[in-house]
Amino acid sequence: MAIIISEQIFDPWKLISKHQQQSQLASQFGATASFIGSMRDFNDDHEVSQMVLEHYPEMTQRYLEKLEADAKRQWPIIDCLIAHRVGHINPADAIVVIACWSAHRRAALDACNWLIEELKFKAPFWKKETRNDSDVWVEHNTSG
Amino acid sequence: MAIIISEQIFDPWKLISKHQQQSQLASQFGATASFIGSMRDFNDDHEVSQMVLEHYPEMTQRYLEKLEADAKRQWPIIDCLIAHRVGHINPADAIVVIACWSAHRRAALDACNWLIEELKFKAPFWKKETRNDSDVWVEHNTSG
Amino acid sequence: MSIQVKFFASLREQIGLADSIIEQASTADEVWAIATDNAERPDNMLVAINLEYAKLNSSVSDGDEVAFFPPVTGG
Amino acid sequence: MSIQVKFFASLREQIGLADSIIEQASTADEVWAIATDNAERPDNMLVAINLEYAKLNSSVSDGDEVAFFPPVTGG
Repeated sequence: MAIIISEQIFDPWKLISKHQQQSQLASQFGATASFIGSMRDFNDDHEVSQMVLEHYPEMTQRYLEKLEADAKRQWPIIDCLIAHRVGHINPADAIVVIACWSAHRRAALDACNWLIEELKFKAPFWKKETRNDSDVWVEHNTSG
Repeated sequence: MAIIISEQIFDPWKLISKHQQQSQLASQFGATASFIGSMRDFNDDHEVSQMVLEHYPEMTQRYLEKLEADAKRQWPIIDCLIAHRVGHINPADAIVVIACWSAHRRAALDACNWLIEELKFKAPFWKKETRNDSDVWVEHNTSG
Repeated sequence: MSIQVKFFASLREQIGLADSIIEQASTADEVWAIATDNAERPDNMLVAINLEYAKLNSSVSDGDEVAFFPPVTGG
Repeated sequence: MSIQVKFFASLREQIGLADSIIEQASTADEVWAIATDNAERPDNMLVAINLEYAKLNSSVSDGDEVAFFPPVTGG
């Protein structure tokens, strides 16, 4: 179980791969489900050239830990990784990474799905997009 | 859209990462959902030391292409990758990789979920496990 | 008339045959009967004609490829 | 009594204040009124007390940290 909050750009696939290697749980899990949210260069019909992600550091860490613990109570997951960028973000950068490992597929898939929904609607992060020359706070997430 | 059927071991994360780089769609997609099925060293309370995956080559290729086309009809996915191992497989090896890319999360998550269920119950692959010294055909997949 | 017949996995081992060619049949069920010398049909057996899932009573034509196999277990 | 107050994102910019300390309040709503000099409360504003989601009428105690922020948009 790990939480990573990073101001630096990361390669989501390397992050998951590295976590999996370090956990040394290979051959115990039969299923890995992951979700990666990344920055598009347009949103709601606006071009977006960059983005700043603000957060509430102490609460973020605590909230993501709570999400992992809640997921582990609801599904038999063996391991879980949540990573989130903060600070300055450019188009194509990964913003969020969620990965869940379990013996059988249903637990990993359902936990991953639940975690991204919970994170998007409750974890204290806020996006400010640069559209043309103006900076605009994103008012709400897309419903899906 | 790609189908990979491989007798060679592959690193699932590198496979997805490489496909994503080659597709040059970064900054168009905001969501990537993936599922990886890998070989455990036990199944139904038996230790499993290795496995052989047989398939029906011409039908497999065609069936997986049909799955990708069906997924693309049902959800607005931008890209999709399905990779599957055949032949001799060892514990901890990745067996199946599914990755879906879309603008928003729901399409990628739902398509990925649908694809793994369809693949498991309809694509013509068969597992034969080596349990202790005997080779046993797996009779059915787990329901989840 | 020529029909290519294939068997896979546990069914291939039970029948003791991977491939066969038969000369005459009107349905997949008849293909089975002729190719296997009337072996018992497993309850959960699956059938494909020309790489598409079909039924035992589906009709077959000259040049078709008919495959019989057990429930799939990939992924 | 001392209560640490924080504002985030668009709310921080509207209020023009990131942090504040107030000396007396019994509910989060009162913390808001005192810290913002009775600024209007946005309809969809969220409140956290000591890093946990709370309500505007939740009571606050000495040493608490009370945060106000708009709907979250991470992920």
